[in-house]
Amino acid sequence: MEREIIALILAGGQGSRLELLTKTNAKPAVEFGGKYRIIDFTLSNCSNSSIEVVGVLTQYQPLILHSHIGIGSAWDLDRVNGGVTILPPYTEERGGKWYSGTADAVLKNINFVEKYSPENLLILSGDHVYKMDYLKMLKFHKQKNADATIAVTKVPIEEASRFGIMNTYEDYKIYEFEEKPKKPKSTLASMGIYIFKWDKLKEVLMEDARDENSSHDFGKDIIPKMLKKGYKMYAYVFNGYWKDVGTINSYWEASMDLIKEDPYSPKEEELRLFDGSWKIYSVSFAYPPQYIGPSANISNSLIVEGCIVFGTVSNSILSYGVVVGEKAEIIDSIIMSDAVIEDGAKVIKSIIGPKVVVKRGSVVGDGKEITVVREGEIVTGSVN
Amino acid sequence: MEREIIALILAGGQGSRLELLTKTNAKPAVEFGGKYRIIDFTLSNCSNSSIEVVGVLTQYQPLILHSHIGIGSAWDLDRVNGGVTILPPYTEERGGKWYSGTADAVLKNINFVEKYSPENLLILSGDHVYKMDYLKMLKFHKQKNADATIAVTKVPIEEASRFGIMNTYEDYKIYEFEEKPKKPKSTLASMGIYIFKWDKLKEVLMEDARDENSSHDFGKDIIPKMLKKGYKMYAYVFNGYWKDVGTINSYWEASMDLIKEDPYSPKEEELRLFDGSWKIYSVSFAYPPQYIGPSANISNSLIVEGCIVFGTVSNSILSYGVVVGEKAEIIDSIIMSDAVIEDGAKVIKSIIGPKVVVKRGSVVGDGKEITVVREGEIVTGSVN
Amino acid sequence: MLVNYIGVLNLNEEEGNLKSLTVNRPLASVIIFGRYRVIDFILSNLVNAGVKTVGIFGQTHSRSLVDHLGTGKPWDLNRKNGGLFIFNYSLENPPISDAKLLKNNMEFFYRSSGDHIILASSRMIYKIDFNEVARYHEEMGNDITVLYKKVNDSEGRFLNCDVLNLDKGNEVLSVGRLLGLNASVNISMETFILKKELLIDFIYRAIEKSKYNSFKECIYDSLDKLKVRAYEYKGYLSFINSVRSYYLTSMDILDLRVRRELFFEKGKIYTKTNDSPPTKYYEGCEVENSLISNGCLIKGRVKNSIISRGVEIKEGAVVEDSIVFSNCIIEKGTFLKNVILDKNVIIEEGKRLIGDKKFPVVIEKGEIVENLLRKAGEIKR
Amino acid sequence: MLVNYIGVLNLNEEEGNLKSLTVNRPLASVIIFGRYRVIDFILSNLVNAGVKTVGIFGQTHSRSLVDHLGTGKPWDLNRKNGGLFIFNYSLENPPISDAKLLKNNMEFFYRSSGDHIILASSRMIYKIDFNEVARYHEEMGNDITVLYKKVNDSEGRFLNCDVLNLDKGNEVLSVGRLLGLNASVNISMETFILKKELLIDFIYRAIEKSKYNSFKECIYDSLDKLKVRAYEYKGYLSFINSVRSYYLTSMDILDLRVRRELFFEKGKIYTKTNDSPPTKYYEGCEVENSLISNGCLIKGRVKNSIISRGVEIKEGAVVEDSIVFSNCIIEKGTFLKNVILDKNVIIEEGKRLIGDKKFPVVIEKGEIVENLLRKAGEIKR
Repeated sequence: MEREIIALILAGGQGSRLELLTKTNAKPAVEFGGKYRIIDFTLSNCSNSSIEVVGVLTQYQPLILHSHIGIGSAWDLDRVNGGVTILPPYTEERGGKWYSGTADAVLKNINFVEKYSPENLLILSGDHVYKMDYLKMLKFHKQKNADATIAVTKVPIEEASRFGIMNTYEDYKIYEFEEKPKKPKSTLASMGIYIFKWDKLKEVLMEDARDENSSHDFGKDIIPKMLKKGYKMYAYVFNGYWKDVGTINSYWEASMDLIKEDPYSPKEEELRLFDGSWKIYSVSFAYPPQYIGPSANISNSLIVEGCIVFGTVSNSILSYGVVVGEKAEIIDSIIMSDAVIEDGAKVIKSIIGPKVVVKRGSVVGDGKEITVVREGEIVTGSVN
Repeated sequence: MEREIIALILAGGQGSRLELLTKTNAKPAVEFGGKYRIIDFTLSNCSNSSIEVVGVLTQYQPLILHSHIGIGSAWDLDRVNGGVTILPPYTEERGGKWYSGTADAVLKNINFVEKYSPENLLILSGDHVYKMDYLKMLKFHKQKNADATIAVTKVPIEEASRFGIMNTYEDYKIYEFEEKPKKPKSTLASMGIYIFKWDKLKEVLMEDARDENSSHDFGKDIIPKMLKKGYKMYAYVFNGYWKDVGTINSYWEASMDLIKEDPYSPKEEELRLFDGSWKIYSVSFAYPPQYIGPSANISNSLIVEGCIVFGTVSNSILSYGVVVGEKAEIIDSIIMSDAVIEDGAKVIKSIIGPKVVVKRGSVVGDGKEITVVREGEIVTGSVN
Repeated sequence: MLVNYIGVLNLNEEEGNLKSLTVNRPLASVIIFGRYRVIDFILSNLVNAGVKTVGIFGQTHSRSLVDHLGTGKPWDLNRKNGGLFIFNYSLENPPISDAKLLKNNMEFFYRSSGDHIILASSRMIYKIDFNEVARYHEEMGNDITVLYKKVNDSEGRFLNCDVLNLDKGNEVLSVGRLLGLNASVNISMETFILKKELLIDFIYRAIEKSKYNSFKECIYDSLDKLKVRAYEYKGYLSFINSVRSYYLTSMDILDLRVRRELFFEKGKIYTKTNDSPPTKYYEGCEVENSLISNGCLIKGRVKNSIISRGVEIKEGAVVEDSIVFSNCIIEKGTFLKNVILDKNVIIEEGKRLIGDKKFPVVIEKGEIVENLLRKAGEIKR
Repeated sequence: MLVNYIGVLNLNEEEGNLKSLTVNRPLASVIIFGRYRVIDFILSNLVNAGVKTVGIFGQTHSRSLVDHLGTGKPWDLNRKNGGLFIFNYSLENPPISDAKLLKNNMEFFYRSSGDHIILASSRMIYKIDFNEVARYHEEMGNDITVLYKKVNDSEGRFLNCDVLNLDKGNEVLSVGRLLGLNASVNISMETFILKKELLIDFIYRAIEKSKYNSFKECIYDSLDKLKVRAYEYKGYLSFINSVRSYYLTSMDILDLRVRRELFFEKGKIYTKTNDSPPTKYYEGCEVENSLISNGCLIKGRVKNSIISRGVEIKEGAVVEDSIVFSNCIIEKGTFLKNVILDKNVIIEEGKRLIGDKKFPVVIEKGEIVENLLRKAGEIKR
């Protein structure tokens, strides 16, 4: 059956800039916002956009990611024709090769894509936090009859030199792409979300595979090559909330944004987590409701089922099954699932990994830099 | 949660002895018996034995295998706790390594196993055709308080030198294992099905990993090592039908066995495909019923939904959607899904891969050796 | 794809003439063409066009229909957003109108996302791409689009169907009923496309005036006020409202063109699957021009027949021009011609049953039940 | 694991004293402890012990129960072999006995693989490892094992329960009923283990003699002929048969020991999940000794209370010693004490509702519905 569009989510990267959070877990499967994993946002966007064929390319430490995704029933993506398919690296008759870049990963799964003979291919990342209707982008792509459409978000001009910037004509046709330009000419930053005409992309991917100097990356190689060859490429401006949570800093910032926002905000620039018309789905667990003890003191925080709170929680996010002891304090922090912050312990501006135990009276974080404690650590004394 | 037993199915091998059938498909996903894939037998055995945590280790050309298994709902293995998990190779912080042997593959998935802290681990192959209650084997294993129990089948003494033979005392305690012995002392051939006490196996696996001369294979390395070290090992005699379909010959023989047997046979040595008390499950498709034309002539054959038969079919198996034209003849053959045997074509003692077209009047097979035609080939003229 | 369309199946169908086949089940869940149920065809048409929400309105409490549909998984309708909704009410006396049935479940219409409705019944069997009909509906700016087919009904297979009287632009001028044989008429396929709000409006109006027995009367009464156009369907159409039409429709499937059209063109037909093994053909069996489902054991002779799953036809048995539902056992030396066997029937050794093509013999579900149970105990399938 | 045990839940429970909470639903699907339904506890006990087939027998047509249970997926009971079977019959007048209810669905017992039955009701809330009970049953060679707990019922929470009179070997000598306060009695937990064939035998006998109103009477009448032994359960037990006992049971969950026992020991409690976001606590909120579910927005004050999903408690609102079901909105400046709010209730600005611990105020589902709908339209959750 021919499809108008199918999606591939690039979820295989090591995510080394998330440091301690990705030692034993792939970046897209890192917990976020209390009850989600980062990839839930992209998967929910696919589901809510009625995109029902989604391939997830995995490679690095995928056990948690694979079991999280399953066949996609949490996102309504357990479909008879299509649905979610996990695409790990594999061996062929002449042996196996790991995915060496994002473009290479797509090329190695050409059989999967061709099975659906799609007109267009949507390339997504598994590590962005946003709510986006991809069908609107597809409509724009079709209206422009583009070979490739790149979603962009407007950034402040003073920050533009940290991004890949698209320089476009008035009708958003791209004439130039600059990676981290010193003197940016535009504020349209690439979000790493692409729609390609599949037949065009296939040509370019095959050619790029033969180029020994290429790193086989969409941003670094494929997009510039296509521009150079004169393919018709457009920028699609997205005005909603969007955050690449690929670094510790941006992960922490996005978490704080989530706490700050009005969950029913009518404003497009907020994530609006409580907006039921575009739900973010995730796998649910059999935890009891959260218990808030007699002496607890909670302010401006997001807390989920299974938590038990006796102490103080302020400007923080607690994931499934977190325990906060008597007189413990959690400030400006993210505590991942099943972590225990014992009586009198203090956690400031920190990211505490799953199953961490912060022992009685210990202190994590100094409130200046972000402190990260990796999964399963047992913390005693003082850690910055 | 602690489990008494969980299972791992080794499904990553290239299956090179199945030659043309495994060019673009993993061995366990090769079609068998008309509406099954080989691994369905092992998965159905797990399901019918109430073993609800099953890991499937994949590596070679897994796209069809992965999408076939999905989350296991066909086998009732889409369970909240456990169920089927696909375990492909992956990369870690220091890079990735392919599975280098069956024991190595298990060791690389130690995290998966430990998640369930099982008392016993059942190791299975994905390429055997049989119906077996693993709980009975577990009962034997526990009664003997064995460190390892190996399922064996009795083979004729004249064939014993083709197998791995277990030499046992009267109580089935194994004192010696001989791989393809010239002068076999026993007729108990290993079926490649093992139950290990997990803590014991873990020790041996870790030790074997450090042994540079080891090929990290259960049969070749782990079992002999355990025997040598004096672990308590028993042979469990299985009397039912069992066939390793890892070669073209044995695949063809097993298919012919299936045609020959009485589907409701009370005899244990037959597979009894129609016996509803131990169903073999598979993924079902939306094909219409089979249509048998006015001039068709069918004898002693198994045919499934979606087939259209105008010609002669004798001692053969037709899979989903096969078309047999007017005056075409299929004799002693296996025709895989969506193959078309055009008018007047003749197929004798052959295995025809999926989507093959045997053009009008062509001839495949000479009735002596088994002829194999690989997936998607278009055959004209005469092929042996 | 019709993401903003909601399917509504009205199973409030007259089943009086189907006699014993609908004793235990509504027409919608009668077995047809071996492995299907009648409802599978319209349901597959809807989901093949991308419809993701389908409401099914019936009046009979029907375990067989609910069992068949389940969570809607075979039709890909097991969804968090949208999916399959079954509204089954136990039979009231006198039966309530279909408008009232819809009215009682108004929440379904308000809640489901989508602004257009495809309203259909299950007793019309056809294969269509609803995308094309929807395009016609929207491009022509119709208030209501109704499907029709021009037929030459010399066999009387469309007796009692609604007949559309159309102008040159395919606007519906009036609606009649087919009461006799007729050379060439426009048969209404009981399938309508309209806006959700218009449907809601109709439902309230039908209830208020309480003069309409059925919802479609309400539509027909608005021909002068609304733009009601007909869309011509040119493919295979059959109408099941009697044992005779059921039998004829079943036999149609032995025609290659009908099979190709229903099964292979414009999407697949989905149905609940089970885990039957392949069908085994024994040495000496003779099968000719027949449709056979999985899980059968065939030793005897089958000609011009349709056989459901798990049927056993023993040595020397002859089944001709017949329809056999699942799990029947036809013993040795029997002869069946122009017969319909419902599920789990056993035909004992040597029996002969011969019906007429116009009046086939119908054997009710589970006849000789005790024998069957004994059998089932022995062979455990 | 109890692979050869079948669970049978008899929901033929007296609900008269639960008043408005059971107007729209049977007791089994009343919300409890924030995110659960009453039936989740016994159902989780069964599946945690490895039971793979559960039949649920009720008399009321209950969309709320069917919606909650669905295909049984949250309890891992969506199975091809075994799984969840719901037998729901519309209320007959006079109500039929539970024995008759079982009799009408005899096929379930014949067909399900397994030779032992665990028969239970849902109104007893407890957490048990049925493996231990089954071991006791089999090792002692009992015909019937009945669960009991020794209680000191000074609060009258077990009024109307059956009381077992036991000998030293725990054989049941006779059965009475608790009609007043009592220092120390053996409360029957309405949970029985017996062989399938014995149950079938009982059912037929109960029907034949037609002197029994309920199945358990039939058991009690056989004490002299059969070996009926009681198994002592020592954990938390609560019996819900009135608004008062529902309220007291709910408040029990604020006790750490009860919470630990019910939620964390001997397996988890499974329930249907939805996709609520985390709960947001605003600056200035005050929450104390309360159980809060996901998806709430808390700006006001909550003390000693149990809050279900999607509840909004606005600035200056005070909720004390109360139970709030899902999607309620508590407006600014309200004061609630000893109140039970059913689903979708809105408490308008400034209102005060004060009940008594023994006689809590109960507000029925959806009160002020029109306001709620307006709200839902505005904020679309």
